[in-house]
Amino acid sequence: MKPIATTRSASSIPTGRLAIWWVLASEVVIFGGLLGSYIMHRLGHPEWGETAAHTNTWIGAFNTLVLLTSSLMAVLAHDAAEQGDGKKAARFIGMTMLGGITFACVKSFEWYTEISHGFTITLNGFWSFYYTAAGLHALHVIAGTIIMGFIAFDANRGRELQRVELIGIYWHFVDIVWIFLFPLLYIAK
Amino acid sequence: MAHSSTAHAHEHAHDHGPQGILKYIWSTDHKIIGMQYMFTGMFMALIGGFMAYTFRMQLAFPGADIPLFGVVSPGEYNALVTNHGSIMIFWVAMPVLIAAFGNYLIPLMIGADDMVFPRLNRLSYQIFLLSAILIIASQFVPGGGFGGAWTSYPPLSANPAYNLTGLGATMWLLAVALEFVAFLLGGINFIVTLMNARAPGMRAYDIPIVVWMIVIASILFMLSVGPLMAGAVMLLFDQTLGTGFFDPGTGGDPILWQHLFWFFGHPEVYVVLLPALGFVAEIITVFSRKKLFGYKTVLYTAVATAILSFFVWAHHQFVAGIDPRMANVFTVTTLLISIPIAEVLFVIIATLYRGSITLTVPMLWALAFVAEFLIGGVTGIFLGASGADIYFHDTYFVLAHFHYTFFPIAIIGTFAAVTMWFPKMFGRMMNEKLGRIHFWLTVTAFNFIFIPLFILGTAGQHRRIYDYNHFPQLATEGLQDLRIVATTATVVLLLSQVLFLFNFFHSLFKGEKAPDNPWKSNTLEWTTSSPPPHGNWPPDAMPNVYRGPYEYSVEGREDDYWPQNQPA
Amino acid sequence: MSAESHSRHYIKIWAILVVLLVISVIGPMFGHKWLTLITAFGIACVKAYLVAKHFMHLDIEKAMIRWVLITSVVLMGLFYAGTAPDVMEHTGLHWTNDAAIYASENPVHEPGDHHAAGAGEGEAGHAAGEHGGDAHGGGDAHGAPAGAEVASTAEAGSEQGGETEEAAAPAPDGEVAEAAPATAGAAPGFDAAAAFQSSCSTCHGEAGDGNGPVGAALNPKPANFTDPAFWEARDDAMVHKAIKEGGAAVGKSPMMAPWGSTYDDAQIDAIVAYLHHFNTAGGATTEAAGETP
Amino acid sequence: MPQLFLDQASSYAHEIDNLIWIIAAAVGFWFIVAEAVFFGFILKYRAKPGQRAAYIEGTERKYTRFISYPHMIIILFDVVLIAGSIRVWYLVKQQLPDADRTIRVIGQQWAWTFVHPGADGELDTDDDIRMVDELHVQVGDTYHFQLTSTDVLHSFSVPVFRLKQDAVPGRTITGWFQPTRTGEYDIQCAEICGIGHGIMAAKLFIESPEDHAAWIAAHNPTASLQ
Repeated sequence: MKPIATTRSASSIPTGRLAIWWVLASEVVIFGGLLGSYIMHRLGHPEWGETAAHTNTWIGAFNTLVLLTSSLMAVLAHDAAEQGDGKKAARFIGMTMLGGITFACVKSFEWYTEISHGFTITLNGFWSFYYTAAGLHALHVIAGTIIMGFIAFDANRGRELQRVELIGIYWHFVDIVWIFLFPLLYIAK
Repeated sequence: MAHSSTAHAHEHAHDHGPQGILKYIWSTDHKIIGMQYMFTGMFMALIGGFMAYTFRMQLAFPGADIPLFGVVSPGEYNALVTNHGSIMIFWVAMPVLIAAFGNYLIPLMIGADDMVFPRLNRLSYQIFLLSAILIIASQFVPGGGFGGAWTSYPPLSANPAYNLTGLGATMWLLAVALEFVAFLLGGINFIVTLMNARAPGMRAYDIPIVVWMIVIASILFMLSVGPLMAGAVMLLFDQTLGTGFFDPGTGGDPILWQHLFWFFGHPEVYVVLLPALGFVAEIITVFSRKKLFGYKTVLYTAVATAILSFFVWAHHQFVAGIDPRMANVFTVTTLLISIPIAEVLFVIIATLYRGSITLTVPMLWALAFVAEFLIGGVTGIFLGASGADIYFHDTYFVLAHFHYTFFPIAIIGTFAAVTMWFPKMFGRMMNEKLGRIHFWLTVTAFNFIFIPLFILGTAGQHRRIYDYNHFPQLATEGLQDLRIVATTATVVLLLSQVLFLFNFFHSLFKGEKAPDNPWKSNTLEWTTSSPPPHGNWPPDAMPNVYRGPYEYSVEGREDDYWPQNQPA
Repeated sequence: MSAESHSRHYIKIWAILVVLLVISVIGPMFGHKWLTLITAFGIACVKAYLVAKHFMHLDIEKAMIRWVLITSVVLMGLFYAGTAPDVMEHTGLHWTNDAAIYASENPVHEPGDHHAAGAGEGEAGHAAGEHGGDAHGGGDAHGAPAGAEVASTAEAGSEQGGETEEAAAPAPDGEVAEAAPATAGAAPGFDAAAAFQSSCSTCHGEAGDGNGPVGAALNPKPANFTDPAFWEARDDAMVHKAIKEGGAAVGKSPMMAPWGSTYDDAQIDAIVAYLHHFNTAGGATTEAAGETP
Repeated sequence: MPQLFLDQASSYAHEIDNLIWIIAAAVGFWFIVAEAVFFGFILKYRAKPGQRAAYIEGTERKYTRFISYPHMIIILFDVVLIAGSIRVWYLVKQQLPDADRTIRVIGQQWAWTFVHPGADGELDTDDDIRMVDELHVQVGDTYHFQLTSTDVLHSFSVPVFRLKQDAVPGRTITGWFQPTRTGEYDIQCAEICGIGHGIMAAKLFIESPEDHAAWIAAHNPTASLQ
């Protein structure tokens, strides 16, 4: 039973979307703090470029492609949901989830190879930031994928279709964070 | 937790939610969640108060066997001081001021039946409860509670070999991080509820100032806590995995943590200040029967304070190793931020002008807030000015300053709000005489604690030392007497809280019945029954709003108040 | 706008993003600094703008939302501006960040290479003895430039009595003292001598004679392991308990901190065994020290 | 200006004290005015039967004048205080007069180590005198101190000098002081540094030139190899 409060929209923005934008504002500040600290250290220690060379740019690029494609799927899902087609929206969200899972698998494979070569989190400053930043981002990707599971389940039954747009916005944000993480961690050599 | 107190609300409730005991633990009603926060906050205040009693006794009688605790070892002293600070700020001030009264009052004051996300609201309390349990448990783990100050500067906090409370430090950090998550979730609920769930007809300037203040505080908290969340992850990895973010040995930088912490730290003190200012402004308008002097002034200065609070953080680090040239920038911004705060206090004082003031217990507390907070604000200038801070940094002058701001905020502000909205929350009136005795005991005892500490601070006594006999210049007879005065005043203050607890729990059941609008106030929460039923108003009779919340003593009207929901 | 044009529009945006991705990967290949900067970071900003505009419909969202997001980004810029002068720069007005300078000059790139152990100070010119490695609870000792280990001083401020209790001090461990034999057996791979240097020498002195720098300021004096009477007066179990639960647990000064949360029992046994080597009276071996405490 | 509780034993101690007194005066004035007006209103406008409160929007020029004018003056006061504070801050922390001697101060978990330059006046020579928890300086000389820490944050605090500077592990921070009064004073650690933070006291001996020379001779390691 939803309270009357949730149905009201005094600011003419639907409650769900307004909430997700505030969630994103707090996420920007968290990732901003972490990446800010990383950039400070990175500019202070140009020699990190040498150890950063051991990151595999191709895997990073592929992961970026995976996230961009899953972002496309998310926006198509939102488009379908707007037309009220719950089943089609659920299918597109399924594809987005597939992108998320692929990203996580590629990331774990990448880490496995790097750690086995001895580039652990405690090796030096760069690798500490590398695993912390990429790890926090991967956590957000996994959380997003799990939530999408629930939303796809509901959308398939034509319920709560507006949530498809909300998880889409969250997913695009996670994609934008990766768009900045990719050059910072992989390309700045 | 809250079962006894809300038994009364049960009779009116006709809802179909979980019944019996589960109704209170698993409820999504904003009023019950508000009370859960309040009772948890009050319980944690007792723990924080006990810790203060213990280390104050150690300071007055070094090495003595302290009743109810025993001999305080140096490690335990550090843990007591650290956890007193952390508990009082994160588990007393924030839950009671923002979460308890925010949850309880915001839907009622804007004419909504509940928060926009009731289940998220319940989840935020459950995460908060978990963090409270975690911080209490961290006192009893091997090695004891974390002993590195509530600011937990690395490398002391990052390395168990340095702080000797490795497990306590990690549990402390997890508890604080969980508390941040709880208030992020709660904050989103407050902001979206205010923006979307307002009663029809309630324009931006019709919103009561206390709701504005709590929501501005939530926005301020949300935008400032981010870097510290990232810092907490980095410190957690330093503590557990052995990374070197803040360890100079591997090229890390301890100053980075200080910046991450205080970038959050200073907005944090305004996060707790603004709701208290909101309560005080609300109560003073009601009991002086006068319109708030310059509603827009108060609102815009609150927003100005929130924005400026992001520019001042490094005045905590003048002598902490930052570049001396940066200190000048932060001196200027710090002294500038004193102007909006002075403006808000002047406006609240101006509200009393040509009013008809009745000194009820809530009014006494609100006036005491203004009187005491002026001292706190005024002594901040000494510390904001970098030149004087060279001498005063980390002395008891700093400690007395922030207690003259935190005590009015967290204790006097809370008592003002509790005594003001108790009739609405529990449908009973509190005892007036007991309230006055408790008021005068608490406020006088408070001053007798911290005026001596100002003097001790000026004499060069610095913080977190468990026994001042090691410093001949501080071990003089006169200074030790001041410490004993402060300790006896602390004991008096803590004992007088027994009066309040008796008054509170006795009035819950035996207090005389409270009418719907005992103080003849205009805001919407007084237009429903006390305590309000589930859903606050019958679904078909949700209030509409026709005017601002402060139309008191309007010329030409017979009543000297004009509730917001009465059609013109 | 029919449904198809909607999705075709999104696919078009997606295609642009992929192209931009390819450019941003290839650009830095040429190795020019400014080319890398433009392609990698410039394109990242363009891609972020495209996603925000077309996918998140920020352009048709209410202005207030854009202002909230812009504020949070501006705040991060503000945080960066306030913090960078201290963290990014390695020197400033009257201060030098020796740790950062040292880390820049002796970087750790490969998993193999370690900080040159025992190297002298960064150019800040400390004349101190060997610099301490960070303790991390014993075990892995990265070389660390931080400050100076307090060499055993001739003037240990002996006459400075003062009625302070004894303090145990985990100072960063110096390099392994040569003389002490590595103790075998108790905790394999655990270097008791290094643990003694890092955690005990500040009070008990590097020679174990109880007048380390901090010990000098203590009353009662820290235990003197070179004094045979010390070993006659107590057995290893009591010494173990003193280390594990702190001095107060055995009726001694509470300033002897409990180390149970830093070293486990096997490691403490190794330390106790190591302490015996200080005993000048022919090293009463652990077995012989069976007298009543 | 009268000094605070502690003696002023350094050349800039009186500067800091004067700044504190100026702030006290400026801030005390406004504090008294605000409290007086506040209590005045409470007493004057107590509720009297039949007498109603006034309806004041708070936007009328007539009333807001009484807030905006004081506010302008407060801004002026603030500017004066900022100027005074930056002047003192520049004097103590930003400028560095050339030194007669340089000492090294090393903070470590729970002891201060002072490296005195010894007879030759040069640091890092073999005649340096390393003292624990005892700093011997000559009155009148300008000293530079190189401050560092070996493990955690400490804070080199000498109340009689009105001097405080945190010792950050991994950094060397240089500051200065010039003692102006002989005597024996306290040195404190003003940043929490663990279990022994409470016993990290050190002694400051400000000696006349003769006593200081005698002390150096007595402690010269090469001369007195006992």
